Amino acid sequence: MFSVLRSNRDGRKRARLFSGTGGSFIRLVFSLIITLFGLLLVTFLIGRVLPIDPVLAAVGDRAPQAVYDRVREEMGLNLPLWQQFYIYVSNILQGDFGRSVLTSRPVLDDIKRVFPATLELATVATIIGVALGIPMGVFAAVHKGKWPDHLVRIFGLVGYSMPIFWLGLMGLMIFYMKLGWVAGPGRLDAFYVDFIEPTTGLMLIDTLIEGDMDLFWNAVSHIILPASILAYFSLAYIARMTRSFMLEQLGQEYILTARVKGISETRIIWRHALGNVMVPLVTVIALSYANLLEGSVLTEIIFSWPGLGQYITNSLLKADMNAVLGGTIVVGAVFIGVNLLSDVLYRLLDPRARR
Amino acid sequence: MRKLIAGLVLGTALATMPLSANAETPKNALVMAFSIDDIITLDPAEIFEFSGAEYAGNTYDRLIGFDNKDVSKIHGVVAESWDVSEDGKTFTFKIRDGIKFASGNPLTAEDVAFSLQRVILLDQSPAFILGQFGLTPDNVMEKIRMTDDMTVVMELDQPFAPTFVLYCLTAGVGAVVDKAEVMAHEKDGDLGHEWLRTAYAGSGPFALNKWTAGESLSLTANEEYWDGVPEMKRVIIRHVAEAASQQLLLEKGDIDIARNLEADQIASLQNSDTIKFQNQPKGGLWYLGLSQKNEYLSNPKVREALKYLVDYDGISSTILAGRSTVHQAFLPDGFLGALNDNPYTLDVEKAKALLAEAGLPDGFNVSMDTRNTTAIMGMAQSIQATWALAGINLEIIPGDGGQTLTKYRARQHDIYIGRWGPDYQDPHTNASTFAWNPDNSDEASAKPLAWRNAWDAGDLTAKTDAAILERDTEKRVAMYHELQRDVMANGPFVIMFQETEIASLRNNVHNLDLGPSFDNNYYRFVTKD
Amino acid sequence: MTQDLILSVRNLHVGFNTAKGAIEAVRGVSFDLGRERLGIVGESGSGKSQTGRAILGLTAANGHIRADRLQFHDTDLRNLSPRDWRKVRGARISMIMQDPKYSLNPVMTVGDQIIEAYREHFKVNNREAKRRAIEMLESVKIRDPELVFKSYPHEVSGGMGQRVMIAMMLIPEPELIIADEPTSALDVTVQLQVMAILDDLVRERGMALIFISHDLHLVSSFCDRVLVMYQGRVVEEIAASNLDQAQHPYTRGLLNCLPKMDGNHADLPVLARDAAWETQDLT
Amino acid sequence: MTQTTSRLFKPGLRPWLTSDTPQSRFQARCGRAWMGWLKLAENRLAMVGLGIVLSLVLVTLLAPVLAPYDPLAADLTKRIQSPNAQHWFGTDQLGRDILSRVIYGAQYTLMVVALVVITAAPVGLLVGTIAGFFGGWVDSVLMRITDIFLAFPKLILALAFVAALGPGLENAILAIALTAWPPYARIARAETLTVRKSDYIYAARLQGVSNTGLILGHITPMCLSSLVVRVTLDMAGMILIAAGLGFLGLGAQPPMPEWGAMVSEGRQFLLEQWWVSTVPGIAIFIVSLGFNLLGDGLRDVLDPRGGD
Amino acid sequence: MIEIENLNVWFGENHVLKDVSFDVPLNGSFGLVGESGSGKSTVLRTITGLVDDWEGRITIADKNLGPKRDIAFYRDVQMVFQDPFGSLHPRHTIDRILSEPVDVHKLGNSDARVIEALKQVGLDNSFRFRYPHQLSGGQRQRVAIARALILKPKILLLDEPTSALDVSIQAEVLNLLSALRRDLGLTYIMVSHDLAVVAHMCDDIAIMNLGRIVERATARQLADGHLDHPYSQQLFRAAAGYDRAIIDSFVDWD
Repeated sequence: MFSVLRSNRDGRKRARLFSGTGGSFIRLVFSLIITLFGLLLVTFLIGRVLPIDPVLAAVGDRAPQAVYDRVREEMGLNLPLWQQFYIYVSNILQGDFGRSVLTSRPVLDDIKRVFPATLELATVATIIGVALGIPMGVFAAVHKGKWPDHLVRIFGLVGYSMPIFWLGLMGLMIFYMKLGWVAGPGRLDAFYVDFIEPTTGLMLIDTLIEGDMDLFWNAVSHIILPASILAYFSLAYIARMTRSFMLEQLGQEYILTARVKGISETRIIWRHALGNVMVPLVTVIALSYANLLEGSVLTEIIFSWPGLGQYITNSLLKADMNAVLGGTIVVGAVFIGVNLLSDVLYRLLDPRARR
Repeated sequence: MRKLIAGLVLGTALATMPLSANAETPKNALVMAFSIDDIITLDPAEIFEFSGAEYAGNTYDRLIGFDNKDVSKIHGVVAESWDVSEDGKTFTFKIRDGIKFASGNPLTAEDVAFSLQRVILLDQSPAFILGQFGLTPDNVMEKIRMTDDMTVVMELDQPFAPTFVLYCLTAGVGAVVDKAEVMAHEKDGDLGHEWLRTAYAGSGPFALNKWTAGESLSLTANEEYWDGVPEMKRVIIRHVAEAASQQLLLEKGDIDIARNLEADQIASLQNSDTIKFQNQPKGGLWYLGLSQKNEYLSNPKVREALKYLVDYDGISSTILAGRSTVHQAFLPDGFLGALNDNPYTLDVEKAKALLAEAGLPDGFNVSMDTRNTTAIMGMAQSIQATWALAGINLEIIPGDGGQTLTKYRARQHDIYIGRWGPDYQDPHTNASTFAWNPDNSDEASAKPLAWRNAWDAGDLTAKTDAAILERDTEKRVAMYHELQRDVMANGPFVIMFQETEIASLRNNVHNLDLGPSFDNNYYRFVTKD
Repeated sequence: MTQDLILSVRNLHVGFNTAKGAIEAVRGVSFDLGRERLGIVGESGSGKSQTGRAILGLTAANGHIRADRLQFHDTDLRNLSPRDWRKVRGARISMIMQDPKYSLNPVMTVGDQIIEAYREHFKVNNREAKRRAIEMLESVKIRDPELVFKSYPHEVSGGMGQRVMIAMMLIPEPELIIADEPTSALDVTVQLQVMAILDDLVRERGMALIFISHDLHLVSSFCDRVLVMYQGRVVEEIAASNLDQAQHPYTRGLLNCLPKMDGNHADLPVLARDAAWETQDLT
Repeated sequence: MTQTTSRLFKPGLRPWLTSDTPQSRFQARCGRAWMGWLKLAENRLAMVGLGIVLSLVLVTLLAPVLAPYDPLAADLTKRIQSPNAQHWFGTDQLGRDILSRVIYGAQYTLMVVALVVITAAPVGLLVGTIAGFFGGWVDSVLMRITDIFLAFPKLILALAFVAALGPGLENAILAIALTAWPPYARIARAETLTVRKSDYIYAARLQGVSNTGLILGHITPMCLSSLVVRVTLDMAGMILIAAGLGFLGLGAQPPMPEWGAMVSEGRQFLLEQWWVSTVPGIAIFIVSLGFNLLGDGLRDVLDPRGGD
Repeated sequence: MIEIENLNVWFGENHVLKDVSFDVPLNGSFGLVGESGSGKSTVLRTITGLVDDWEGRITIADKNLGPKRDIAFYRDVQMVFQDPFGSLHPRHTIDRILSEPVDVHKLGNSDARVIEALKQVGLDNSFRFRYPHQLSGGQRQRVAIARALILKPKILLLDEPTSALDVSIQAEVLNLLSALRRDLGLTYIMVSHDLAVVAHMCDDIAIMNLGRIVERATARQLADGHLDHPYSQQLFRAAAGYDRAIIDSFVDWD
């Protein structure tokens, strides 16, 4: 009988290489790069299989064949696919996202213009959603099974179940047209469109920088309706998740501990339970924020909001592939960034996740 | 927590407070909602889009113009007068004195020659309009030249009908750019093209203030305009894609003019006491293109039957209410030689008989590529319904503009429902696409609509070529009449309607000047109470 | 031992409405408590924990309490308003829960949680509260109280966590402590150390203690008096020192079925349950 | 008669269902389902939801009987009539009866829901459980792919897909499925991670159960409940995305009476002739609400933790 | 039957088992005692192949174990877990739980085997189609034992099999385990934190602390309190119950 001594020391060393803080950071960056690259590749391929002629977008329907052929060559569409992709990726690595066919400008400039619009809308919507959603969720959880719970549930479900374009148009008709509480489509009254030189691109901040309170309030009155309508959706989601997290936390032992200590129910709910609810909730909020940051195409169309969603959609429908690729990379990066941010927040809120 | 409550209170306050200021646009500014996301360039040598052309029409002066009320009245704009040589091949233009560019530079013959040469040299989409006269990048420098400070000469390769030449010069390619300004921005010998795509160098009644693609376009009045300073000091055009949003803005008074309201919206606003409408027949034609590659559609009896299967009056009075008139010839009303008789009406029995003659008494299946706009979808669905009466099963394939067009140009459609807009005001513009197809092979270099529908136009091609050389206007008219009748009877086109543009205006807005083409809608005469 | 009566319970019933119908977890429990250490022993489901919770009015929302008498000093614990309960809980009656891993709030520092317990009942400023908290941490024999004060619950061991729990529950100086299986999540030596700390503190401050456990052995060595519960009822009440003379077959069965370190591998005596135990009154 | 059947039914079936000592696998399964049903039945809102969903199925099946008119019959002389005795919900821009179109449209809504569920859910489940179970590079690769799809703007991905395949309801459904699976993969993976380390999986492994057996027989059932709940809750979203694609003209093809397309077509009349767009909008709303209520109820039954 | 020599185990950076060696004869019963974190459960997990990073020698029935356990290994070695609530699949009926190993090993005749296994652990046939949640803790642990037995293994690894049970139930389960060893000639390794339980069940005992075996003793030695290592002595004293005087002498071992 022979006896084999098993040794796995090498494997252990390998494992150690990736186990440290540095290792996990490298892994994170690596996976980010892979994700972005994959995003790029998929988008690129989509662009090539799309049955829309990108040359047509550039030259128009009535251009003579000679012009068409020349532009096609200029756009590099006669090269093999891999070569086009290679050129595209190496350009991006040099910070060149190419030029949009539709706007005749560098894609990066376009994105710098449209992204703040989306960012502003998504941020305001998320703020409203969080400010209302969390208290509603808490309220529902505390009164589980009673009418306030049902009320919040129904309110949330209505938000979940409403076609946004219908809600948007109805909202405009009621609050803008009939009641006149808010301003109409657009980020500012049409007349003001070129009054503001974009510094940050965020209308609410730019108007304040210019110190023009009239314009600021104008911007507020324009953003409030689309943001509220978007917020309704994230609110419904946040309230619902808050409720279920809250119920979970309220059943925990430490809540009993707090009650034993004689602490008021208000403090137990808002300090003890909510403190713990915020931990998983951060991820939920981040996710809904990230989704809003992709740009809500339909809301943007209805409210003439020149945002990222509309930009990418239009570009896609007109086969403006540089713009679509650039926009997608931005959306992907934002998505990943927001997830990272939620990770950081998670660590801040949950001492157990800290090192 | 306290912050949260504060936020809540603020949120509620904001949500309920009437924030919107009293909606009223300033008296000396014109605010307009318009679907302008088709603008991809501001260089007049490249512009070939509807709203882009409208921009150029308001910001650049052209060599020649015509009267919006009566297209046959041609007059000089930048050209004060012109002479045509005996052999009809040389045009001499006398340039108007006293025109100034926005840069302050005076407009001279040098700018005019440069502008025309530039169109040919840049060779962008609209360049063919001048190219028809035998101008190429190689010969243009000698064929178009200035003879003195105020005179430009243009030599043609054939004795074209003068009206043809002059109408071509009323198009966007006739716009005069500021040579000094443009050349100051030249890069790599591009004649300033890259720069001018997003900038301005003209002398028109308005100057570009700012263009934000897909968002807004704003213009300021040229305070030194030679032909009368506009009353509107600013014109702001906001891109509003959704027609319902345009309507809301207009009703609310946040804009003065809405340009893209749909027929039903207009109908619902007919009784409004704050809004009025201005109609202008346009050159655009709605038509069905029937691919001759399709075995059923290549049958002349079938083509004829289909022409009896459209509810012309129904559509034009409902889906396109006020936005079209029935028109079945390929030259729109208002064009030289346009034919205005409309022989076809909805006649299911006749169509059935024709189908039976064609050996298809039970109809057939066919598909139609349809752009997904309200108007086109509406028409398509009505056509679908009437064709079904004759047993023809029409499948609608909806798609975005880019998509349907790509298919159409690649001759992969059965039927394409589309709109054709003339490029310039001469009848040749439509004749050369509906009735002209020198090479019907897939590899052809010229791809007019006849080619797209794989229709061998036969001797019509030669007849079309002959018509532009006919210098006797009356004879020329007769030639076009014949071409139109021929295409109407045999062509692969079911031409249905001529477009009418309707602008919706607030009551206090007057004198918007809408022309027959998309590049002669002028803002310069607009006044507001 | 029961010279001054602190708590008097008569005929306590605790019931729950569940999806499967009504359940009576506690069925007519009665006892009196002075300044002593009373053990409540029973197997899982015997109603021992529910008895402890009922005294603090912490029965779950779907439950209801009924008792002929539930008197804490001069306070009738039946039908107290939430406001009045808050004056009783923590300040006068407190409870130590089973597992510090779950019963401490994971996102608040240990110090904050102790301070919170103190300041809820004493109007003192933060600095004073902190001083008291550190003092309290010292008195539960935590070596580096400043460090533990700033720690989060997951950063301290199970034994340490339970000491924190004791400090937190004792800081407002309640008169009665209910310890519900306070050591069953701990290793045996740590368990004894924690109990020693609790023992010392309760003695020093003259508090009464109800010690709830499933471990008959442990309870009898720790408490003065033991209540043995079975199926929601008290089947035997006995002085801890007399445990070996327990009369009730259930108590005897429980004692017998414990494995012993006597090197004997023979089968253990098995508890033979008698349906009569569930209804029989305590004699 | 009902009385007799119910009397027959009650003593016969109920004890059989609620028996603590079932005699066969079938009885055990039925008993379990019965308990779940009882719990669901307690939730009145969930019952409303179930009622709506069942009505949808019923309307789909009975459309030809229920609809008063041919949903495709256009008549330009009758266009955009307000609700009246002949046309309860009015007529649309081509003079078609809106009630009939809404009734016939139910089947497309049902189709969207059913097809997305049978495509996206299994894919997500498989990817998630495999990634979570094997961990290591398998997990990395699968999760990167999932991330790519998650990071993609959803509507854009769907749009691109529809644009590539051509507009139409089937392609729209495929596109929605394509964007819907990554969250399911995430959920299944998270669930797998918590389950993977549990003793019963370890125990099964010690019985010699293969990896495939573990994933399919042991892990999948544990992921199923949270997935079912999530899918039910998502159904409303799917209907709305399908409607959104319809709004952009890339969903159902005319003259198909798909609700989203109907809302979209009618939106230009929304300000004056509200019913054209609002009636199908309400239909979408009610059905979404039904699925949401049902999903909420199922969550309580299947997923006692209530969390996500 | 079981020989373990110089077993070392790492969890990442943590060296959790240090030179653990012991052997168990055929039909023997070996106990591992220690507090949480002593590494006692890790020994069992390493034997069953759940731990990757180990070195040393494990020999079972004269066969050296390599990195992977083949399916035949599980015919010989089975395990009973601590928590009967966690070790039974909540969505499977008892029938499925018991018949699965029969099916996996293609033993056939699963109905008879399931009924027999249930009988062996003292459960009647009425339990067969219930779900785990319909059973009490003791009944569940019996099912878990039946599952371990259904493959007729030679070795049973017991990971705190009674620590989650009430003492009266514990007695029943311990009696059952003793009887099974006697009747089926099984070999046991039992892990527990309870000195009394191990002393009752096992012939040989090892006391573990911080990944090491600090002392080996027989059941007799344990009963007499003949322990040398101060750690084992402390453990022994603690097991005697609460005695205020002794506690102050306790030392922290970590």
